[in-house]
Amino acid sequence: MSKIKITVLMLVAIIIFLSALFIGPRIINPFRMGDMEKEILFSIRFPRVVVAILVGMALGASGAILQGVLRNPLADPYILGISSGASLSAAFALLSGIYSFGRFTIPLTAFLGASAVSVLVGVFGWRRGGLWPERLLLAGVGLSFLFHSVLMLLMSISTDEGLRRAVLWIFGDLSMADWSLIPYGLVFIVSGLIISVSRSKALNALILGDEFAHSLGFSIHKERFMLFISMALMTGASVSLGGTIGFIGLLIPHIMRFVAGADSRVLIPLSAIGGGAFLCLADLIGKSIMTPMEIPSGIITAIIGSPYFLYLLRRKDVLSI
Amino acid sequence: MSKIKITVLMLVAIIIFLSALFIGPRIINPFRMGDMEKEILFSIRFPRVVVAILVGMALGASGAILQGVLRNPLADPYILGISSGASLSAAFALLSGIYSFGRFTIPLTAFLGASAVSVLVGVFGWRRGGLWPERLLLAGVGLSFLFHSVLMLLMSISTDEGLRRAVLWIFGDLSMADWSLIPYGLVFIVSGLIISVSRSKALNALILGDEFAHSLGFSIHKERFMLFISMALMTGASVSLGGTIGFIGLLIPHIMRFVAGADSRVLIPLSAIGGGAFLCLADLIGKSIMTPMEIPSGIITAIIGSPYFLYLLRRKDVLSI
Amino acid sequence: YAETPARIISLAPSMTEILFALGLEERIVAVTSFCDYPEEAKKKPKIGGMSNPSLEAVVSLKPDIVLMTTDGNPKEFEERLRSLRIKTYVFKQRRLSELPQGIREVGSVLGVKDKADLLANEIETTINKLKTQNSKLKTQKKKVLFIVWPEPLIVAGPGTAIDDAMNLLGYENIASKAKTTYPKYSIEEVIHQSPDVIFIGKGHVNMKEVSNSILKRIAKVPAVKNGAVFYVSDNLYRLGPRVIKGIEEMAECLK
Amino acid sequence: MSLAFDRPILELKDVSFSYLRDKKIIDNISFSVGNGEFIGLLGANGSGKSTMLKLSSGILRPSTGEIKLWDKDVLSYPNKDRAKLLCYLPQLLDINVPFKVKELVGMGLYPYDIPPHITVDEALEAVGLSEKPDSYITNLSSGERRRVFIAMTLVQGAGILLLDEPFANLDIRYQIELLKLLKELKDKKGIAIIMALHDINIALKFEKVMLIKEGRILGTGSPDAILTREMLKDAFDVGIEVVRREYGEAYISYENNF
Amino acid sequence: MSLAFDRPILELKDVSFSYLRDKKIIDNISFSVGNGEFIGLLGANGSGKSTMLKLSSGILRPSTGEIKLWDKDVLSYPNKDRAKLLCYLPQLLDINVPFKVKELVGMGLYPYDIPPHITVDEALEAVGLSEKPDSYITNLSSGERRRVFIAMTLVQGAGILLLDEPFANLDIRYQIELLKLLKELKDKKGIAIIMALHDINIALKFEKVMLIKEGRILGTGSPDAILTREMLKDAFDVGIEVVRREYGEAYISYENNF
Ligand SMILES: Nc1ncnc2c1ncn2[C@@H]1O[C@H](COP(=O)(O)OP(=O)(O)OP(=O)(O)O)[C@@H](O)[C@H]1O
Ligand SMILES: Nc1ncnc2c1ncn2[C@@H]1O[C@H](COP(=O)(O)OP(=O)(O)OP(=O)(O)O)[C@@H](O)[C@H]1O
Ligand SMILES: [Mg+2]
Ligand SMILES: [Mg+2]
Repeated sequence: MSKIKITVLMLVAIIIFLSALFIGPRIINPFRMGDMEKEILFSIRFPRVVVAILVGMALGASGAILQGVLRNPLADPYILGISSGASLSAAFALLSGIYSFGRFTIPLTAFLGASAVSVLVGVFGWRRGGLWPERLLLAGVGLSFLFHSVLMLLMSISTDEGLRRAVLWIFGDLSMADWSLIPYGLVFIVSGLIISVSRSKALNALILGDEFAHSLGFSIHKERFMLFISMALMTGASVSLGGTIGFIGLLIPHIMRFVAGADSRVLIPLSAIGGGAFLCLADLIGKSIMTPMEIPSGIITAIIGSPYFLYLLRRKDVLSI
Repeated sequence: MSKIKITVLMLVAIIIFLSALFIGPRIINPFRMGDMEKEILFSIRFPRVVVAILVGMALGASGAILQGVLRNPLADPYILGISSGASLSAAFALLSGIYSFGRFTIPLTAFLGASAVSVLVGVFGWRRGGLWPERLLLAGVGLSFLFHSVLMLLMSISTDEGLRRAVLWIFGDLSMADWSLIPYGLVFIVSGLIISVSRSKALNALILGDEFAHSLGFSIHKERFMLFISMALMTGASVSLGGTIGFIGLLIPHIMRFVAGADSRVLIPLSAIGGGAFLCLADLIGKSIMTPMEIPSGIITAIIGSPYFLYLLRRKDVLSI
Repeated sequence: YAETPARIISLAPSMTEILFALGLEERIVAVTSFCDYPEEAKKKPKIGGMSNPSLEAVVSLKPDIVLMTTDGNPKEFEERLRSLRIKTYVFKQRRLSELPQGIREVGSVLGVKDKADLLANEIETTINKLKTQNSKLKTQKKKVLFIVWPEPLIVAGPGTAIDDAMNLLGYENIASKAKTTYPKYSIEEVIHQSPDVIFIGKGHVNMKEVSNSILKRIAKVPAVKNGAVFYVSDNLYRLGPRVIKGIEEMAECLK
Repeated sequence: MSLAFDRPILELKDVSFSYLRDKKIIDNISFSVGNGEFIGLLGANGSGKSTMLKLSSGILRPSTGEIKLWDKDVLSYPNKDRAKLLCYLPQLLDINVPFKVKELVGMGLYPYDIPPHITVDEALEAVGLSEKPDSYITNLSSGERRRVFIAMTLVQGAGILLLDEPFANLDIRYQIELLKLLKELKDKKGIAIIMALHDINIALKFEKVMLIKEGRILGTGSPDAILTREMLKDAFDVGIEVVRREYGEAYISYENNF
Repeated sequence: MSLAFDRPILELKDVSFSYLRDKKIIDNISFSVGNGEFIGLLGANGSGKSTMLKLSSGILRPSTGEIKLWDKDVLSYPNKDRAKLLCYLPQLLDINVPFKVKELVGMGLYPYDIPPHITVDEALEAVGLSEKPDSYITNLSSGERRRVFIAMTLVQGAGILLLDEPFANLDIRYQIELLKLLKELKDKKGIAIIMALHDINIALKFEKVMLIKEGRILGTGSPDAILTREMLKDAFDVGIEVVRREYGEAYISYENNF
């Protein structure tokens, strides 16, 4: 059953992937491509589609992980402040005009910010030799508020131009995707995915509670730590690749849970594939619907995704997590 | 014990209130006021301080209510989409340039938006004759995403002026406070507070679970409905008075729970007084610290509040809700 | 306006520039924190930002008039000032062609009609000169793009002074079909439209470095291939007396 | 009061109920409980004990049939009034919010404006928790938790108590004390009690037991009449027998089961 | 195996533990459990039964003393290895996530790469849930829930089982079946079992019981030796007595308590 669901979703994802490549704002016929078409296909569309898929996968999987680890249906990859930390440090770079790493500057500072916040949340969530869900959650919310408002403070006392830029970056943007960043993103996100899939049994056990998880042979603190790390890797990389993109991390796991149940061994891969396919689709729509303008994909994800989610919610009788 | 805590907090609130009136960005000596001082005191500071207190009280109490009703520590007054609905409809008014109600236009449309969303969340949260926490929560999140992204869409395809104004509205801003709106806000917020305080026993019982609440003589659906209404009244009014102000609704109830325990009969009044005093203080600081620049109070609340919250979190052993 | 206002507060950088150009420096009692041109404007007392100026600060300076624009100042603020019986003037003009008229109106409100007429005429003359120059060249219009910020790609769209300036110079702004003034623009579309000239606003940061990667990505576009990429100052961002300098700067590049 | 003795306090008439469409969990049940009656509700896991108690308390609404509390539909009462007459103690006590013991027990007073029955302190005394009024519920052992909620029920002091396995997790002493306390309430105040339980040895001490199976009543009556080898076999599908000694003691013989 | 019989599987040496600074919940306890031992753990509410089981399973870390599993500190084992040797079934089963029954039971296989013991289906059969593999746990009655987790324990198939009140909420049939099943496991596979329970009538069927009070062991031995009137009085502060009949049956007499 769940094998079938994964396969079907994979097929849908591939179709979306190909459409994003060849349809786009204008259709490219793969068999009759001029120089310009090739250029657009390979240096613009391809990296962008890949980034969309990576970011979507990272967010979907991170959301599924965090909702389980924190045992809270409202958790999403940004709840722990990782994105506000990343935005803050990227904004520092933007506003101060530091540009020493060239085009890597923003992604790099964002990733550093994300990592720093992850460590900080970890420190606050730590007590008696381990991470505790309620602490992680509250600490994350507190830090998130702090960084977010420092960012806002920066923005409100900086020049208007800076404000506009920083806001745009926070809205999430995939248009800057090019090949140079993909290898780094790929490494972090794929390793995050591998860790989390290999830890999906532990996640199931942790959802039952610490006592069960312990009895079933998991080191609760180690597993929680590993899952936290995998989430931080993926979220950090995704924020530095594409900014903050809402909806996917929070609601794709719920949609997948409606569709395929609560078992993390299925839920994590499904949320990853679903997140990737969905972001790719949203980006395709966002750049095609009002050409030559681009609508940020974070906006499109929520505009198409929310009605579907609400429809599922009305239909379903059993709600999860 | 809790009587003492409430009294102490009240005293602190009064001191903050007076400081906000007479200290402000420049000190006004109440015994030697010129015409200009009188003007500043009565038509600028006084209404602003009153709005800050009202909004803060509304948010603090709403947060305490929602965290209990939804049985989720991450709930805040904005989680159900009431603020995004309000912002969206205010933004519609702003963007379309409708100004038929003069300066009431924005608050009025915001309030209408908030009410419409509350009804919608209620409809989605409704099943078999009542409101269900998990449904309310997920429906609210879905609707919140939807409205927020429609707002973002509007902003990204509209003129720049609209963008800036809508963004500011979302950031929350008390500087426009004048006497004309206060009576309306007062009516809604005070009636919300009265309903919620009179329902605080029911909230305690609902936190224990529906079966206990029923057995203790509460109509679970009616009580949930009343609490929901009181929250919607207060949040709607606060959004329309002061836009979206973060931190208070989510973390003031947690801080009060750290300080005074989980009993809603104490928690709701304490969160209200604490929220009011705190927003008043944050606004005072926001307008005094970099005179004549005004830092939006939502930013200040988080910048001072988060470190205190994190400090409490590290100190406390028992965490609530 | 029987008497000429002696204490003026400007709530927008463009207004401040106009005031300085009209020689009203002495009468300005305060400006916003964003007013950074000319250099002397920075020394004036401040009343806060454009979108959230401090009401208290404005009131306590006892201004005779407060100058605002529709481009950046909230309408609610004007209403608040009026309810406190403070006189306001709102500058509603937003297009290049409307600027002279706007300046004349400001001049008459502030009692410096003659000076304002002079300034307005100067601007009008320059605009007309450029217009006639271009009506002579009835050749194929060249395509231009004005990049405001490269990552993500934000360009000057329709309804901006920049767009007006490009039209005036006889060029076609490829972004004029977008729906908003400063749209986020598709890179693919840039390649498709193949602009012949690209302007990049210099802004506050080192724009050469920041824009490196976008230029690399559109390297095959004629503008980049032929080296027709120009960095221009921010003269055109504000609808004030400086726009003329900005247009001339652009015209200079295009020669 | 003598008249009241004949009138049933709680009466179920042809009540049926299903959670999910297809399967009837309660299948056309009728019975009534009079003043001062103390009924032990026995039945296999999943036979519908909890469901029946929830229906009786008005939390669940029957699909067919009606449930009367003092001659009026239980669903028609104003909630506060019903709470003064009837109290339901759930089986699962999963509370994660750190309320204090005394706060929880105090909630038993919520239906009242003036405390009418025993005080919080007396109730805590009765369940042996008078030393822990300020403990957080989340820091108690499961038996202690159960006792907190029993104390809450005592404070609420309703005329009919619906208790869902109140003995679970209680140690032998508090099992005995609870039973004594309940019998006292019944005798002194005419309180009616229905209690789901699994311990047949305790059920033998009851005056009246009800045996249910798959949502139907197998029988109601004295333990002697109901807890026979055959009925137990029917209800639980297990071969056990009640052994009775000459001078009144009775106990379950597990026969060759171990 | 004969050698192993003499070696204790689990051994507690001078173990003490406190949750909050001031109060010792476990107070210098020492005992050991050998292969094939089946111990009933009795004691008043709050006496420390659950705490002792949690300590033994390695979830809690003793403040002083040490706990050995097969001669090595239980805390020193890699978690997976420990899970193959030892399994702990908690007392509170508050799961709100709608896992399916078969998913939950299948989690018992998590410590293993190759399923070594009984299958999920067999375990479901053993606890009488073979008709509900696809039910959501949140839709089960509390006794059924308990059985789901017992099935999970069976699937995990460890050599020592620490069961915290597994009988709570079980009906009489499954109480008997569980006891038979555990005895069979003990006899056939030499599995050791420690089980906290409150039902003294069931404890009488055990070969060995341990009575604790306020974190200290009052006695360990056969029910005959331990469950005397005096010891019960000491442990529970209640006057009850075990009555023994000629041909082997024994039961609790509640005396004049009711
Ligand atoms: N997390 C905790 N924090 C503080 N005290 C605790 C905690 N858990 C248990 N206690 C206290 O420790 C003591 C022993 O608890 P434990 O759960 O071990 O008792 P028990 O013998 O299992 O009781 P029961 O028969 O009720 O299950 C109790 O007094 C309880 O109040
Ligand atoms: N919320 C629910 N949704 C669907 N089915 C349910 C629900 N609650 C209980 N059931 C089913 O209804 C039947 C009766 O459940 P109930 O809880 O009344 O049994 P019980 O007699 O109290 O059992 P126990 O002795 O285990 O407490 C069971 O088969 C159970 O699986
Ligand atoms: Mg039950
Ligand atoms: Mg216990």
